[in-house]
Amino acid sequence: MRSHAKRLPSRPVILLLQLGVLIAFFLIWHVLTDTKILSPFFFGTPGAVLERTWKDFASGVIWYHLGITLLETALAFAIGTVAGIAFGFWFARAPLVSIVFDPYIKAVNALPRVVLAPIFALWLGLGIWSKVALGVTLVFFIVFFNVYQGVKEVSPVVLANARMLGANSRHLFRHVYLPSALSWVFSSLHTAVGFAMVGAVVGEYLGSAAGLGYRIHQAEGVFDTVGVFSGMLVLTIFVVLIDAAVTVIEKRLLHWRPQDQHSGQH
Amino acid sequence: MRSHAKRLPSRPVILLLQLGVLIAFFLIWHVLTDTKILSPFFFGTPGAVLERTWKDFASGVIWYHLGITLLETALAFAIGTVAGIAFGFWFARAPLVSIVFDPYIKAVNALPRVVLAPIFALWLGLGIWSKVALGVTLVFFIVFFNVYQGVKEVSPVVLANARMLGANSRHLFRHVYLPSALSWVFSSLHTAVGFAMVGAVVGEYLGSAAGLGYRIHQAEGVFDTVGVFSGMLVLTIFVVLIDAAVTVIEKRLLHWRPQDQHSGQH
Amino acid sequence: MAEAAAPAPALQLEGVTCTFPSPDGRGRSYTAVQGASFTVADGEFVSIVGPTGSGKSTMLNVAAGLLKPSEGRALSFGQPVTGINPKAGYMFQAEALMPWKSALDNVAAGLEFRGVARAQARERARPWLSRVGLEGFGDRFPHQLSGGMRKRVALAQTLIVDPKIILMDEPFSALDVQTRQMMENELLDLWAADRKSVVFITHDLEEAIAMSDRVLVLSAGPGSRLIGEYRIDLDRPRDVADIRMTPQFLALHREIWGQLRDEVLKGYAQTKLR
Amino acid sequence: MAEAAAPAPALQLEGVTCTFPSPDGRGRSYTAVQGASFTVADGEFVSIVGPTGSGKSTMLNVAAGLLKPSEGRALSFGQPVTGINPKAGYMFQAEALMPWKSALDNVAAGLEFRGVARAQARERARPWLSRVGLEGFGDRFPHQLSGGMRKRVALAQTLIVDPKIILMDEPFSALDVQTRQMMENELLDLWAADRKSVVFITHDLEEAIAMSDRVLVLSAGPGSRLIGEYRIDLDRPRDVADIRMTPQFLALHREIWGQLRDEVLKGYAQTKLR
Amino acid sequence: AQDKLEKTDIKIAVGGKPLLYYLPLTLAERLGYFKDAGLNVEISDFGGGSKSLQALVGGSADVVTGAYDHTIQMQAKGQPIVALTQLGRYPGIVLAAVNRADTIKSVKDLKGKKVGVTAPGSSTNFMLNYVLTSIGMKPEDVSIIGVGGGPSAIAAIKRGEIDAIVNLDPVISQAQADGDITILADTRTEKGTIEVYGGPYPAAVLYAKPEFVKENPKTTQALADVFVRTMLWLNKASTEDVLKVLPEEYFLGNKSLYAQAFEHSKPTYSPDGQFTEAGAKAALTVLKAFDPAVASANIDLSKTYTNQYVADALKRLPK
Ligand SMILES: Nc1ncnc2c1ncn2[C@@H]1O[C@H](COP(=O)(O)OP(=O)(O)OP(=O)(O)O)[C@@H](O)[C@H]1O
Ligand SMILES: Nc1ncnc2c1ncn2[C@@H]1O[C@H](COP(=O)(O)OP(=O)(O)OP(=O)(O)O)[C@@H](O)[C@H]1O
Ligand SMILES: [Mg+2]
Ligand SMILES: [Mg+2]
Repeated sequence: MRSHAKRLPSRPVILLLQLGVLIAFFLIWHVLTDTKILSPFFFGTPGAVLERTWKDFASGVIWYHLGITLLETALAFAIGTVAGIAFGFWFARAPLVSIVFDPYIKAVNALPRVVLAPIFALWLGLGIWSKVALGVTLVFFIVFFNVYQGVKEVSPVVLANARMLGANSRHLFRHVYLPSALSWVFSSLHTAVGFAMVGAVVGEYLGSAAGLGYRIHQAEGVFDTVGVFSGMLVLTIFVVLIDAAVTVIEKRLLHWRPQDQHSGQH
Repeated sequence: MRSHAKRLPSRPVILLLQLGVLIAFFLIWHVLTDTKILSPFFFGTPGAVLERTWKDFASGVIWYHLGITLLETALAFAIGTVAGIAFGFWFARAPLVSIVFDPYIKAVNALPRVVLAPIFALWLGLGIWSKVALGVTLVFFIVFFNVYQGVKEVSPVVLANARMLGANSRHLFRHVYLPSALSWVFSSLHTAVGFAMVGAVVGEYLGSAAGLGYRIHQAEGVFDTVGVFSGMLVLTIFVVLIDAAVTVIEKRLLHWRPQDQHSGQH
Repeated sequence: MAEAAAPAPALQLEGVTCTFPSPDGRGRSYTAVQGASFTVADGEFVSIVGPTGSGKSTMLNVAAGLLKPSEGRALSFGQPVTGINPKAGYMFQAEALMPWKSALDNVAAGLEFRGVARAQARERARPWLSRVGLEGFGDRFPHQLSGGMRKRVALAQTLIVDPKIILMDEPFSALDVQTRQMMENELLDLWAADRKSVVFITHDLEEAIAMSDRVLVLSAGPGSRLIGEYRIDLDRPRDVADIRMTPQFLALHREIWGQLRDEVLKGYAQTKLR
Repeated sequence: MAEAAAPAPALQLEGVTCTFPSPDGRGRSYTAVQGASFTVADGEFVSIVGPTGSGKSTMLNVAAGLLKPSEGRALSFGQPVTGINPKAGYMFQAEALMPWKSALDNVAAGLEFRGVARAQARERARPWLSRVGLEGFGDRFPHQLSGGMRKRVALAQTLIVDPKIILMDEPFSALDVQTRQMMENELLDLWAADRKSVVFITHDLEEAIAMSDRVLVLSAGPGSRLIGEYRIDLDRPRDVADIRMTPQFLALHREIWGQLRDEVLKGYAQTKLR
Repeated sequence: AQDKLEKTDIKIAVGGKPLLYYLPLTLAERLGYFKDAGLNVEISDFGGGSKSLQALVGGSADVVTGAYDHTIQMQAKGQPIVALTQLGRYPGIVLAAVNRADTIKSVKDLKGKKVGVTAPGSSTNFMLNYVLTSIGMKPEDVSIIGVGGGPSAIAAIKRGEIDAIVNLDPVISQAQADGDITILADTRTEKGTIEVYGGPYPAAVLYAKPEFVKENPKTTQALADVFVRTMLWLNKASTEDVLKVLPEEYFLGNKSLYAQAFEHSKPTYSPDGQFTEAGAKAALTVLKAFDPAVASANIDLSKTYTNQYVADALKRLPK
């Protein structure tokens, strides 16, 4: 229901506010490191970090590494999401499978990925695939558990109705479970994007020849804090962009929902 | 609706099936390493791993390390969950805050925790708290995004009804948002338990004086694959136990739902 | 009971008892329906009336194959109902539209499930929408429709797939009298055209009499049984508005009403007592 | 319009227009209600009838403060309604019980929100449950109740907090006639006891006349307006069953029915046309 | 017969405790020398040398056993630290060709090949750079891959992901034992170290912040005593002696391999803990060539180490 809520400010105002937060963040960072309350050895200085980032982009060296990391992220995200959705649905619809494998799924989710890195390296080499695998192990579980729950949350009456109308398993999936679970899926995707990137970068960090994680590790090796933070900055910028894309898709796929139903406060 | 579904097998049968899966897993592992299809250098052998685990428990050396890791896990899980729920609700109820900070939340979620470890060590020392912090950064986001979405999914009619009955924000939280979002919260907790453990172990792995992650790191340093896998085994056993506790609580808190509504297949 | 020669009845409940576990999972359970038996012949229009909470929806769920009775069984066209009853269409009492589909897509869904291509299914759904008076509302999502409109979409959704037996749970209770009569006539026309079987639940005894071949009266719960059965020998085709004025109708109404009234009062007293 | 001396009306809508954006977010929008104005005096029982989809629920949402009209405004006891109307109780047309609370806790919720301790609120909710004929069903969760039972829980839930103005959207449509009459009488007793104001939406014109001081007739949508207003001068206290037989009642019914019927037909034609 | 120590609870950080590179630390702990000196130590193990250094700079560790290079690099960053005892005199880094590639017979053949180092920017990376430049090649002539210092390095060799590797024990000994690599340059020996660096090159050292040393002179001395005593013990110990002292977990993987690796590494340990100026200079030369921060800084080598405490210890300890 549209209500008497104070309306949100318009798009440009919001952008301005967001920019304000960003600037405030950099300012605080600047002041804290400038006054040595935070040691620049650990935290760099925002000026230097921005300058380095700018230089890296200007000289173009960063693009190659960024490209590799983004490729890994995208692959990890895509594979992990598809697998998570598929298994989530399968488990939700096959109660015996789900109940038998449940503890093992949880056990595997708890394995520290860092320790698994050598095994991935052994199976998949030091190229992008071992990093993708690391990302997939993070993304998969987040999506999996949410899809599983999302399917279980389907309204029983709507489900019964579709079945009475003659829907078979495939139809139920396509017309009932999937649309109903979509908000769960997207909720998980917002976390998953970040974790896909984390997986890729950590993989590179642990052993690779290129990528942002490689650069961060290299910078860390020579105690180049500015380089480390510059790498993280680039990384976060791109994760925000990817996430924005997810949000656009989400808005499109969930356009049937009541609008601004929750701004209803007074 | 209770339906004509084939009923699930009874509890003991399920336990037997689960045990079967476990045994099958160890058997396959055994055969693969025995025939050197998988190199025992990288994968250990199940016999040796079980024997080592048994010895560690028998001699008691493992308890101290396990205790520390479990403490860190529990703290990370508790803090991350509480913070995730609190911020999730706050953001869902304060649309302006949420829209302005949204990109930054996502950006922070994408920071590789491995790189953050030194900063946590700087702020929180080398004791358990730096590991707890690492776990919290993983747990928090998973719970946060799910709670945020869960609150947005509350039925608009039920919400309007509660407000007409005179519920203030606190009441809405306690009587509407919280119960309605609970299934989302629990869905996220199942992932979060695993990630809390991962955070603790990776933290220990990256720098510590005790804990399971420390032991795994030591074992890896001397190419003691059996030790590594034994550590992972202990870890997964305990994560499954913690998760079972979460499930028990979940069942109690969500007892109002229609039972076996989804076994309805034919 | 179907004899070898006679065609199998569209629906047959044999001693159906439905017991629900108690709310908290332990403690005493609740028996909603106790040993209910009745038959709906092929092509027959049967209404069920009874006090609220007596187990009407429960019985329809059994007939649809959505609920397994604790005792007894249901047969549909001679086949025991063990899963979803494929010959049945079911218009639910609760809201059952898919919230993520527009009104038109909701109506078209049943055809799609039967393998009709999407575009064609939508094409065939359009006349159904106008039949229920919602021609211009095809692109609305359920939350954008009024309560009565949603019910009408659900009606079209159920009927478009042309089920052999139609189960309807208070289909018209959210409609104003006029729209309701139009819908009732629409349903009767449809039914007359190819003699489907209909099981019709309503709270409106007039509606039950005006529409049906037979009216069944359910006792108050717990443990409801069928306590009355009335054959309605009014001429067909009927106009639901006009027929209510005939003396025959009024006589039937008085008769059934007498029994129903007692039952409802008893039911009310029971729930007060328990 | 309230004069200085007269008490402010319980509810006053001034030129309320409600326009909804089109389903897909762009394209033409839909105006459900156009310039509706009416007043409900303190202590008055007003019914609103109108074709389905005409905007009755929409107007109630405006009165409750859940929906901000695109134009015009609502006042309640002289105060402009800018947020939730704190003086109003609202019984929704759709299912609005909290599924995670038992029937008893659902009824007690309003008291809890008003600061009554949980145990005490449940104690006070118990008599309300038996008032609506659900004494033994306090520990059931909504999904374990029948459609009519849920409606009755919602009724108790709305009334227990003793609102000064009660908004009811088809409260009794899911009940059988007998239970319905009992609920109607229960409501009239309550209303007579301390003269609350009631806005009552129904599809049942007989019900509207039997209960109200005044009946408002809404035109068919889009852009519905109030097109008729009838004062019902039947004696109080009334028994809803008996009063239907009086000649005065029948005369009123015929009069309003004439207008409503035309309107509904028009509405039906319009939706068919659009 | 010590005076009262300023501080008895000492936090030591190390980047990979089980590595042979840091063997003296484990020995000192297992031999009970810390206890003898009245010190109560907690040893935190880190994923890498840079992290243990960060722990020191951040104040969460008191002393570190780490690479001598760090003292120079940190001076360039304005974070002075001082080395107190030398534990390793040769770096122990080995450059080896992976046999499977089969085309690499000498360092020259590395051109255009993939070389695995423990981590980009680490001392293994610098060693490789130095070797390349000393024969007139450029670091850019090879492509560098970080493979880590554990099983992942072995995995990289076995999969043929890399054509050559620069790494430490036990990776090198393991790969040697498997017959997967051929050594091209070996700084585990005096000869090899001089070939590569032109002189001795200090490896693992015990270092601390100057403030710590200034505030806790007696504790500093006690720490130096412990490590000098350990170095003297190690100098005389046989392989069996050492294996007896070490915790059993260390050779659970493969005891004979561990013994072999230890014997390979034995010459790298400092006999008495003393620094030499030549070694410090060699390190500076290497770092100046490849670490831009060091290259642009004015390094005062005398501030990066002190022999004062070692000398004092040697005076008192029986040889
Ligand atoms: N899942 C359930 N668990 C427990 N009791 C249930 C459940 N479903 C229904 N009941 C009980 O069974 C009885 C019959 O319910 P049912 O919905 O069939 O009534 P109904 O005749 O359709 O009533 P109405 O006219 O109000 O829709 C009710 O008392 C109800 O509380
Ligand atoms: N959120 C919305 N978006 C678009 N249209 C809406 C929305 N809510 C209601 N409408 C439209 O407004 C009109 C009036 O709806 P409303 O629910 O007020 O009808 P009503 O008179 O209560 O009908 P009924 O008797 O069927 O409940 C309908 O045509 C409906 O489609
Ligand atoms: Mg019912
Ligand atoms: Mg309505």
